[in-house]
Amino acid sequence: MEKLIEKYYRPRLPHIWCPGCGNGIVTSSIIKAIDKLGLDQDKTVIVSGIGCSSRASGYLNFDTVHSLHGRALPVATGIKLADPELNVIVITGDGDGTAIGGNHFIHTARRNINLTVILFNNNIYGMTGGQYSPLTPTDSKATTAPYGTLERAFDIAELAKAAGATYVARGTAFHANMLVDVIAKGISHDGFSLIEAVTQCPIYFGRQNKKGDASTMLKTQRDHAVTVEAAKKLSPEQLEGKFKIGVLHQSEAPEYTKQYQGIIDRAQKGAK
Amino acid sequence: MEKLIEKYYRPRLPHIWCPGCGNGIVTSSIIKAIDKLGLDQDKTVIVSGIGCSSRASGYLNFDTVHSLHGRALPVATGIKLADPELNVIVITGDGDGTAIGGNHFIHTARRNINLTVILFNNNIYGMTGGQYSPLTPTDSKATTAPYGTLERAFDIAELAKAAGATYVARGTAFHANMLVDVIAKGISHDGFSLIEAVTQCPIYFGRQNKKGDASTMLKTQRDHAVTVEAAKKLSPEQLEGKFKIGVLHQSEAPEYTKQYQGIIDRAQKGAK
Amino acid sequence: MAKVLLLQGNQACAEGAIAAGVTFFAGYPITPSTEIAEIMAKRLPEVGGKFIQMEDEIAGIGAIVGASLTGKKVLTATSGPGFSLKQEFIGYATIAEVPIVIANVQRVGPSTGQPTAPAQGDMMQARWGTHGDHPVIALTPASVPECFTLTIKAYELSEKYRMPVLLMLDEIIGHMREKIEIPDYDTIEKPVRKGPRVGPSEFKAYEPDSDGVPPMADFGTGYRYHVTGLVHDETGFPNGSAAATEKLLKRLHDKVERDIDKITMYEEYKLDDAEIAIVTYGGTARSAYAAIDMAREEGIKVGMFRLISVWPFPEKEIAQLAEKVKVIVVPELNYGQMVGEVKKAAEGKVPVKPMSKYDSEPISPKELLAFVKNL
Amino acid sequence: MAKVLLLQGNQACAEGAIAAGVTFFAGYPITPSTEIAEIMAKRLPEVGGKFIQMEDEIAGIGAIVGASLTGKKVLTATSGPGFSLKQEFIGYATIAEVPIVIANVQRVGPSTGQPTAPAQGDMMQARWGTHGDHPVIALTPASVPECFTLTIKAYELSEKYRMPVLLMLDEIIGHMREKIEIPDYDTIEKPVRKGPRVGPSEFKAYEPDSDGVPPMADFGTGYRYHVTGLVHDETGFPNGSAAATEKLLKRLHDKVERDIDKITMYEEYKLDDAEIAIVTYGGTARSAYAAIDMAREEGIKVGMFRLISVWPFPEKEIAQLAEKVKVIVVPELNYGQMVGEVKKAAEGKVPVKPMSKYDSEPISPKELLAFVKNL
Amino acid sequence: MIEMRLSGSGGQGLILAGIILAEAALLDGKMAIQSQSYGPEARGGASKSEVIISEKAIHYPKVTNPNLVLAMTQEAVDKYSKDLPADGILMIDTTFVKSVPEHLKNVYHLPITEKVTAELGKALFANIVALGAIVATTKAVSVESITTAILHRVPKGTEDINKRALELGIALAAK
Amino acid sequence: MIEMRLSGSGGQGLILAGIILAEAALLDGKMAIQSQSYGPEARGGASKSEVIISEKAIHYPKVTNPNLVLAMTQEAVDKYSKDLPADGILMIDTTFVKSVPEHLKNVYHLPITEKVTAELGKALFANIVALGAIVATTKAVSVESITTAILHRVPKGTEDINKRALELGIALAAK
Amino acid sequence: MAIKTIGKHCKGCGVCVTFCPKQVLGLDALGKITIVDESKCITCKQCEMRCPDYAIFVEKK
Amino acid sequence: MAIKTIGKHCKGCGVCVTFCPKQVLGLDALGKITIVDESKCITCKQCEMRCPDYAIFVEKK
Ligand SMILES: Cc1ncc(C[n+]2csc(CCOP(=O)(O)OP(=O)(O)O)c2C)c(N)n1
Ligand SMILES: Cc1ncc(C[n+]2csc(CCOP(=O)(O)OP(=O)(O)O)c2C)c(N)n1
Ligand code: SF4
Ligand code: SF4
Ligand code: SF4
Ligand code: SF4
Repeated sequence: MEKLIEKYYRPRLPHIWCPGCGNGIVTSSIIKAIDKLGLDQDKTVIVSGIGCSSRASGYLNFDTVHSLHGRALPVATGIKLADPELNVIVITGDGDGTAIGGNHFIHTARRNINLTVILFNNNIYGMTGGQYSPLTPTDSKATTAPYGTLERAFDIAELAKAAGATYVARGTAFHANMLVDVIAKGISHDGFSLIEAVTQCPIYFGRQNKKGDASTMLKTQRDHAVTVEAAKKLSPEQLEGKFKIGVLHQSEAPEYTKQYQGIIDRAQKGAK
Repeated sequence: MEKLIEKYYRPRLPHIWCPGCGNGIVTSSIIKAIDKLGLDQDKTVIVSGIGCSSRASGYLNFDTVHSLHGRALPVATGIKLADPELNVIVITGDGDGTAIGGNHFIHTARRNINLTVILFNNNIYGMTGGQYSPLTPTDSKATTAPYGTLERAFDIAELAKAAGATYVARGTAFHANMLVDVIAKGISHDGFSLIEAVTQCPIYFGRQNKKGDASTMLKTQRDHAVTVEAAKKLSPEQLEGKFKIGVLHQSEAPEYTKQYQGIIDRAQKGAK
Repeated sequence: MAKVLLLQGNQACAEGAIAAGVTFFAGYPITPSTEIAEIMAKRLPEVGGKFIQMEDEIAGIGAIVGASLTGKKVLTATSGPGFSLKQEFIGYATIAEVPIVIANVQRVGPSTGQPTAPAQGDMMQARWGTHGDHPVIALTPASVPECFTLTIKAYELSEKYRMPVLLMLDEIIGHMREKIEIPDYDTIEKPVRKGPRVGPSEFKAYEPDSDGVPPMADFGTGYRYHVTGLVHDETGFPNGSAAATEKLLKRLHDKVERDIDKITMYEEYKLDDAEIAIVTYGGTARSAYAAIDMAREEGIKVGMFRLISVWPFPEKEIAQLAEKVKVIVVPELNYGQMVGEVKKAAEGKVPVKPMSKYDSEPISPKELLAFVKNL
Repeated sequence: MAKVLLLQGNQACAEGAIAAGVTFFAGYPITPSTEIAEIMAKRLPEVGGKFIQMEDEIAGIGAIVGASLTGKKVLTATSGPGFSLKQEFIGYATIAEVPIVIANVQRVGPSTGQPTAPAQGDMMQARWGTHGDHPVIALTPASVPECFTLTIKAYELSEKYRMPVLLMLDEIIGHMREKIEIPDYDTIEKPVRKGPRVGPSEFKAYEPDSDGVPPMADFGTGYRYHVTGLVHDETGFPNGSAAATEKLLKRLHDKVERDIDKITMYEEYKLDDAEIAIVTYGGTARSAYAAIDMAREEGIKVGMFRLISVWPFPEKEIAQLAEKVKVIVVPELNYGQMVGEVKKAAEGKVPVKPMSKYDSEPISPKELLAFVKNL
Repeated sequence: MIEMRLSGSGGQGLILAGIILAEAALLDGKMAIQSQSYGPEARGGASKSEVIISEKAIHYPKVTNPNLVLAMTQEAVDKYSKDLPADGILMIDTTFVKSVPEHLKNVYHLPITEKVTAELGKALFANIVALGAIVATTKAVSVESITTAILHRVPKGTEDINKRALELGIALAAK
Repeated sequence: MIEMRLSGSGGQGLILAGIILAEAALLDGKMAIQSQSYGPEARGGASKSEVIISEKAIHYPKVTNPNLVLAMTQEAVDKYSKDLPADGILMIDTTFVKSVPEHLKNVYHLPITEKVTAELGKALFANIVALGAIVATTKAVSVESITTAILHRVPKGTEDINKRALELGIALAAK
Repeated sequence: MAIKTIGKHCKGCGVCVTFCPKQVLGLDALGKITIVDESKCITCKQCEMRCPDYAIFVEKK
Repeated sequence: MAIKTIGKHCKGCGVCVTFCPKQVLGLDALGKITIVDESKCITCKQCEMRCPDYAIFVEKK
C-alpha cells in the first residue's frame, strides 16, 4: 500500500477528511483496483462532483476534475465521448450523485456509456454539515430533519438498473478488499458501471443518529452486509434489515462511445 | 363529451395542436377521469411543464400552472404540500418529464407524494420541432439524429417503480376509454401515480420515421398494445415488439403530505 | 414579550420569516446559507408550516412558487452556485407575478470559489441573473437585527408587488452573532396579499389595479385561473402580440418604478457635512461605520450612504449625493459591482472611486481609513 | 473552393464552428437556437466529430467542459431559459480556465416569454449571469457572414484566453437567411490552444505565462493535473488564502483587460462627420444602417458605432465618441441594457438616449429614423 | 429592391418557396434575404415567408413595403395583406381564399391548389406553382435561375413534376 | 472594548464557548459579537471563534486588535496568535501546545485538557474550563453571567459537571 | 341520434373517418369533416372518442 | 515484518486498534497511533486495509 500511495497519490496528504471517515478507505480501494488492472495512469481520468467524498479527486495522481455539485457525470461523459481511449472513473457522494445529480445519473446509465461510477454512500451530506440525502434511511435525524426524515431512500442499485446500467455492485468500507474486487470488475465492464460504496460519516451521520464511532459504524457494515451468494440461501426474514454486497446486476448492451463510431462511418460514407 | 367540454374546458378552442395530434385525445381522457371521479373542480389543480403536451393546462378550466420546461413536478410538490386538500394533476411530455425533468420525476416518486402525473409520450420533442427524447426508440430518425438514434429509451414504468412510485399504468390515445380508467385509478390512488399515455405526433415523430398519418399511428398503438391481463397468457416471443397497457404496478406506502402532519404534531408537542 | 438574544444573521433571517408569517420553505443546503434551512426545518412545523428539502436548488424554488400560489408566504435560501441555478425560476416568478422571497448568502465566487469566505460578488447577478428584461427588488442587511426586519420587509414588498424579492446577505452578516431584540411575533404586522374583490366570473387574473398590480387569488378558492411564463394578456392566457408583450413588460417594470421612492431604503451616517461619501452596503458597511468614526476623530469629513435597498438602485439619491460631496468611495467585497451603478448615477459630476477587495477577507476599518486618507 | 450560399445565421454559426475545427457539440434543443444543434448533429460525424444531445442544458455545458479538457474545440447553443441554466457552469469554465464557446440566440424573455420572437434581452445577463466576479468575452454578429467569422473569432479568443466566449445572436440574425461566401475550410486558420512547453514533472497546471494565461495540457497526455472550481493556486490545487484568492481573481480579469484593445471589435458606419451617434449591435444594427441611409438622404448627420465585441465593453471608444458627437442614441430590443454601459462610459459628457423596444418586434428603420428626427 | 411576402398555412411549403426564390436571386447575382414566422403557428395556423431581393446590400431583413403578397389561405389574406399598398400585387389561391380587401387594385385570382391537384394529382406542388406565378408576374428572378434553384432543393426523382408545376404557375399567371 | 479569539481544533467546542461568552456579555447588559471560521478546517484542522465585547455599539465584527488569544492546539498558536500584541494575553493548553512566540509577555500556560480529564474524567469540558480561565483573567464578563450562560446552553443533566469545569478554569487561571 | 360537427375545430386529420366502422364520415374539398351518410351511424362514438379536436359529437337519442 | 506508522497522517480514529485481532496497537495520550506490542503482529494487514488516513503500513518480511 505504501508504494501505491507513492505512485497513485499526490503528495498532498494528510487529507481533509475527519477522523474515522470512511472516504479514505474507499479511495484506497479504487486505487487498488486501478493498480490491479494495471490501467495506464496517463490514460485514466478521475472526475468528481462536490462534497467530502468528491474531494478524493484532488489527492489522486491522474488527470482529475473536481467539477460542480452534481455534475460529475456530464463532465465525464464529455471526456469519454471526446476521447474514448481514456478510462474515466467518477467519484461522487450520495447527495452529489443522487440528489442534485440524479438526472445525470439515470441518463448516463441509460446511454450505457463506459464510465465507472463509485458512489460513496455515507447516507448524509457531509460537506455541508449533516443534512439528509436521498439515501438517508427513513426516520433518521439530520440537521434539516430534526424530527426525523419522512422520505424513503432510493434503492440506488435498483434505480441504476431500471435506468439502464449494465453493471451494478455494492461494497462497503469494512469489506475493503471485496470493494477493490467489485470496483475492478466495474472498470473492466464495457458499459456504465455503478459501484455503491457504503461508507461511514461518523461526524454527521453517526453522531446525529447515535451510530457510535467509526469502528462501531464499520462493525455495523460488517454485521448488516450479506454477500449476494450468501443471500441466495437466506429467507426473506433472515434478510430483513440486511443489505446485499457483491455484483448485483450485470448485463450486456452496446456501449455508447463505441456505437458512435458507427454514426461517423455512416456519415462519412454518406458525405463522400 | 360536449357537456364535459363546456364544463371543463376554457372557451379557448380550437387548440394549437397539429391535425391528428394525439394530445387532444389524451387531454379529454383526463377530463373524463376527473368527471368520472366527480373531483371538485375548484379544488383541482393542473400543473404542466413546457412542450406541446404541456399546453393542455391552458385549455382546462381549473387552477392551472404552465410552469417551466421540466419543472412541473417541483411546482406541483409545492402546491400539494402547501395545501394537501387540493387534487394535483400533472401534465408533462416525454421530454419535459424524463429529459430535463428526470430528476424531479424520480425524487417525486421516491417521496410518494400524492400527485397524478400523466406523461404524454409521443417519443419526440414536438414543440421544438422533432428532436429525440429519452423515450425515442433506438434507431429512430430525429432532427438531432439524422443518422438514427443510438440511445436506448427508458422503460419509464420500470424507472418510476424503481424510484418509488406506488402506482404505474400505461394507456394509449387509441385505447382512450381504457386510458380514462387508468387515469381515474391513478387519481384515486393515495400516493405518487404515473400514467404513461402513449400518443402520436404525426408531424415530427411520424413524418421523420415514416409512421404514416395520425390514423395509421393510432392503428399502430392498437396493434402493439397488449393489456396486462392478456400479456400474462403470452410467451416472451409473442410479446416481442409489443408493449403492455393497464395498471403495471401498484403498492402501498405512506403518503408524504399525510406523513408530514405527524411531523407537525411531534414539533408542536415538543414546543409546548 | 420581546426577547434579547444573540443570533446569527442567518438565524435572524429565518426568525424574521417566521415572524412575517412564512409557512413554507423549500430549498437545498449550501454553505453559508444552510442555517436558514436548518432553522426553518425546526421552526416551521412548530408553527404548523412545512419544510421540505428538495433534490436541488431548481426544485427548491419551483416548490415555493407552487406553494405561493396556494396563498402561503414562502422562503428559499441559497448561496452563489445555487443562486445561479435558481435564475430561470426567478424570471418565471417575475413574469407570472408569484410572490416569493429568496435569501442569497454570498460567498466567494465564481463557481465553487471559497464556500466559507465572505464576498459581495452576486450583487449584479441579483439584477441581471435571469434572461430577458425584468425588474428586481433586492435588500441588503448590515446587521443581525436588520436581517430580521428586512426579511419582514421583503415579504411586504413581495406580496405588495407580486414579485420575487431578494435578500442579499453576505457571509459576514449571515454568520456573525450579535444582539437582537426580538418582539413578540403577535405584535408584528403580517404582510397581506391583495385578494380579488370580484367573484370568479368577473375575475381577470392579470388585470392590474391602478397600482399596476393585479389582485391574486389563492389556488383552490374557485377562481380557476392560469399561470404561465409565456407572455400573456390580462386574462393570463398566452398572447404574443406586440401590444400585449409591450403592455405586460412595461407594467412589470412600472409597478416597481412608480413606487421607487417608497421602495428605496438607505441610511445616512455622518453624511450631513461630509466631503467624502462612502457608498456601501451589507457586511462592508460595518467596516465603514468603524472607519468613519476613526476618520472623524482625525477630523476627516467622511460619511456613509448605506444602501439598504440595492435594487431598484437609488439613482436619484446618488445623483443628489454626487452634487454634494467631493468624492465618492465605493468599498465592496468584489471586483467592482455596485460602483458601476454609482458611476452611472453620478454622471461624471464627482470622482467615483472603487475600493474593491476580492481576496476572501473583509475590508478592515483600518484599510478603509487608509484608502480614504490616500484619496 | 469558396461557395456562395443562402444561409441562416444559425447555420452560418454552425458552419463557422466546423471551419474553426470544432469536433464536439453537446446541448439541448431550444427555439430559436435549435438549428445550430441540428446542423452540428449532421455535420460533426461527417468530419469525425461527435454530437450528443444531453438530458438538459446543464449537462450540455458540462459535457463540453469535459470534452474541452481532452483538447477538443467545443460548442453548445441555447436560448434564454437554457442560458440561465448554464450560468453556474459558465463560472466554472471561467475559474477553471476551460475554453468553451456558447451561442445564445436571444428571444423574448423573461422566462418562457415568447420563444419565437426576437429580443436582445440577455446582454446584461451575459456579463453578470453567473455568481461571483468574473471576466466575460461576448460577441454579437449583425449579419449571416458575420455569424460565420465571429464564430471562428470566438474560438481564437476562447483558446487564447482559456475562457468561455459567448456568441450573443438574436432571433433576427439567427433565423434570417442571406448571402454568404464561404471559403474552403482548409484555407481557414484554425485557432490553436497553447500547450505546455515543459514536461509533466516541471508542469504547474495554472502557472501563467507573461500574458496571464497558463498553457493547457490535454487530458490523457501524461500531465496529470487537477481542475477545480475552488479558488486555487498555480498548482491547480485548492488554496483559499487571501493571497491566492486575490492573485487568481486578479489574473482572471487581467488577462482580458490587458488585451482589451486587441479584443475590442466595432464598426463605424458614416460616423466621421456625425453629430448623432447610434450605438447598437446585432439585429438592431440592421435597422440602423437603413435608418442612417434614410437620414443621410435628408441631410441629417447621423452615424453608427456598432458593437461587435460587447464584453468587455469598449469604454474607452465610447468615451471618445462622447467627446465627438452631440447626442448618442442606443436602440435595443430590450428595456434598456447596453445603454447603461454607454451612459457610464459617456460620464455625462453628452446626452445618451435609450430607444428601447420590447414588444417582440424588431425596430423598423422608419421608427428609428423618426426617433432620431425627434431628438 | 423588391419585397415579397409568401403566406398561407403551415403545411403549404411556403418557407421552402421563399428560400428557393432567394436562392434564385443569388444565382442571378443579386442580393437576397429571406425570413419567416416561427412558432406553433408555423405548424397549423397562418405562416409567412418573406423575401427581399435587391441589386444592392439589403440592410433591414423584414418586409416593410411589400410589393407582392401571396396568400394561400383566407387567414393569410386577413393577417398579412394589411400593409400592402393599393398598387401592390396580391396573389391569392382561390381554392381557399374567398374575399380580398377592396382597396387593392392588383389582385391575381389563381386557382393554384385546385389546378395543381387536377393536373399533377397532388396539392403538394402548390408552392412551386405559386413560385411560377410570382416569377412570371414580377420578374423578380429569371426563369432559368428559379428552375435551377428548384431543382437544387427538391428530392431526387421529383425534378420533372416540379418543373411542370413551375410551368403551370407561369402559365396560370399569364392568363 | 475587549477582543478575544478562541482557537483550537474542530472538535474542542470553542465555537460554543465563544457563543456562551458573548451571551454572558449580553446578560451583563453589554454589546457582544461572535464570529467564527467555517469550512472543512472547522472539523479537523485549526478553528477559531472570535468574541468582541463592548459597552458601546460594535461595528466591525472581526477581531483586529486581540486582547486575548486562547490556543488549544499548537497549530492554533501558530496560525492565530500572530497579530497578538506583545502585551496581549496568550492562553495555551499545555496538553497540546509546546512552543509559544517569544515576544509575548503575558502567556498563561494552563494544562486544561490534562486537568479536566484528570478531575472530571472527560476532555469534553475543556472548553468550559477555558471559559473559566478567560473570565478569571480578563473579567470580560461576570462570573454570574457566564454561569447562567453556560447552564442555558448545556444539555440537561450536565449542569453540575459544567459548573465544576468552570470553577476548575477559574482556579487554574488564579494560580 | 344526432351527429354534430364543429367545422371551426376540425383540422381534417381524418381519424374519425378511419375509425368509423360504418363509413358515415368523410372529408370535404377543404379537408374538413363532413357527414356522408348519417343514417348508417350506430352511435358507437368511436369518432367522438378519438377526435383530437373536439369537432364531432354523437348523441344517442 | 515491520509496522510503519505515520504520526502526521494519523487522526486517532482508533479503527486500526479496534480491528487488530492481536491487540498490537493503541492510541497515545495525544490520541495518535502507537504500537503496543509489535511481536504479536500476525501481519494480517487489517489495520492497513482500513486505516482511513494511510497512517499505518505493515510489511511481511
Ligand atoms: C449547486 C450547489 N448546491 C449546493 C452545494 C453545497 N454542497 C456542497 S457538497 C453538498 C452535499 C454533499 O453531500 P454528498 O454528495 O453526499 O457528499 P459527502 O460530503 O457526504 O461526501 C452540498 C449540498 C454546492 N456546492 N453547489
Ligand atoms: C430550459 C428550457 N430548455 C429548452 C426549452 C425548449 N423546449 C420547449 S418544449 C421542449 C421539448 C418538448 O418535448 P416534450 O416534453 O416531449 O413535449 P411535446 O412537445 O413533444 O409534447 C423543449 C426542448 C425550454 N422551453 N426551456
Ligand atoms: S463530514 Fe463525514 S463524510 Fe465528511 S469528512 Fe467528515 S466524516 Fe467524512
Ligand atoms: S408537433 Fe407533434 S406533438 Fe406537437 S402539436 Fe404537432 S403533432 Fe402534436
Ligand atoms: S497487521 Fe494485523 S495483527 Fe498486525 S497490527 Fe495490523 S491488524 Fe494487528
Ligand atoms: S486507523 Fe489510521 S488514522 Fe485511525 S488511529 Fe489507526 S493509524 Fe490512526
